[in-house]
Amino acid sequence: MIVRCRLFAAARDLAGHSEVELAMAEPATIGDLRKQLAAAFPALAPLVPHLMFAIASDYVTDRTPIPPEAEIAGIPPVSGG
Amino acid sequence: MIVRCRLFAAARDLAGHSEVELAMAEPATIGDLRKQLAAAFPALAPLVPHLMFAIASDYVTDRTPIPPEAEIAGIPPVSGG
Amino acid sequence: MIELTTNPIDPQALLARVSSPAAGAVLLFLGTVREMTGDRQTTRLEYEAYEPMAGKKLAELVAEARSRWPLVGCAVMHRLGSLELGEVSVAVAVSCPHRAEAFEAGRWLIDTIKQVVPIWKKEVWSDGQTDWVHPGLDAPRSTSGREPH
Amino acid sequence: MIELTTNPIDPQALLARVSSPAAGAVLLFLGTVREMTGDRQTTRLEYEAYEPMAGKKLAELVAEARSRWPLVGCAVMHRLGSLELGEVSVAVAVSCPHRAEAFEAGRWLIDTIKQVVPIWKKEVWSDGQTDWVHPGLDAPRSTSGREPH
Repeated sequence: MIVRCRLFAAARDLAGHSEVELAMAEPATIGDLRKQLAAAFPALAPLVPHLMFAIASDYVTDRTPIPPEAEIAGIPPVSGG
Repeated sequence: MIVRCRLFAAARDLAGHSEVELAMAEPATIGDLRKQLAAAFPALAPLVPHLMFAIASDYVTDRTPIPPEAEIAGIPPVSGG
Repeated sequence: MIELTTNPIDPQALLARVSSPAAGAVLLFLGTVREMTGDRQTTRLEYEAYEPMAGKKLAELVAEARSRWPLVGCAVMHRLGSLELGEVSVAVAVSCPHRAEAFEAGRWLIDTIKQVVPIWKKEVWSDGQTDWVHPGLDAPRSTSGREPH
Repeated sequence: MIELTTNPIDPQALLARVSSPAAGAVLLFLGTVREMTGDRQTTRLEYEAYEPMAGKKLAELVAEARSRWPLVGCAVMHRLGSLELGEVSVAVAVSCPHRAEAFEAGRWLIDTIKQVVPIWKKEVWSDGQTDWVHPGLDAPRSTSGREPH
């Protein structure tokens, strides 16, 4: 399946895209996405272990399965305030 | 000597005066003033143990001597804020 | 900025006073006139101060706060006289490089102001009774019986 | 009142929103753009958010604060876009019957906002370098070298 993941801040700048698309084998988890992101975007790789992920605006873990058409975001450590 | 003491809030209302004058034997301490205030103003007596005293805008203790012409205030428990 | 005033307190004036590019955190605390205390209803509060001493003590507390925390700005105002429901009785504003210091300094200032500054409030209840508030005394001192004033 | 905005934040609007005769204490926290970080000078900050999630998380935090403390009013605003020195980046206002609750709730809200809400700031230093701020990463990520922008 095609998985789309939004990226922000340094993650976006390092990947060079605010949204990336990855072709993933099903079933896939967020942990699988993390691995493929690092492989597909070497400049992003050092930051990937520090990303949190969200599906539909809720934080999820590496064990969370990725549903079809999921609204996924890769969230580097936040610094609002 | 004549000792003047300002009173505030419930202390003033109970004494009926915003400033009272007491004739005191010298040397006198704040503790002596406390005793004489209770004796001279029976309605104030129940509040007198709870008064703090200040001389020239600084808190003092019962052992503090009263200097001549001192600017003394009897301060019931405060409730600003 | 330390002020005792019978005029309404403008929080914006305190914020303007403490704002600075040297600060990353501004904390403003306002004490306001609350309507209900348990099941008793307040109509208004009347504040009085021993003004020279209150001003001196406030200045001492601000100086102590400045010695304990890296305050960029600090402003304290206390209202005197008659206050309607919802009005601001006391305002404390501090600014600091970081927020932990701002919270600590602001909390210490308002707590200590309430303990040591010679200011008193009188509750004017909706039934017309009035009570000076003197914390630690067993019963409120009703000083005017049931006469509204 | 929860708002993400590219317009300047007006603290008075938050105070008006939380003021109430049911409250005896109002606490306002402002995060502001500080000029110096150690010996580095900031020219401005740029904030970006994952807006749908940031709005949802802010709403969840306000709901949790309301469940933990007796909040009368609660308002949170976060600025996005480019901010000059001294400008307000975040504002949290709470009102409560008593001050202890107001300080606790206000502190918890700003601390938790800074931990979980997907908003990021980029330092634009006076030498033209820029760094996304990502707490916990060893080194700041310089993403634009020395080109001012």
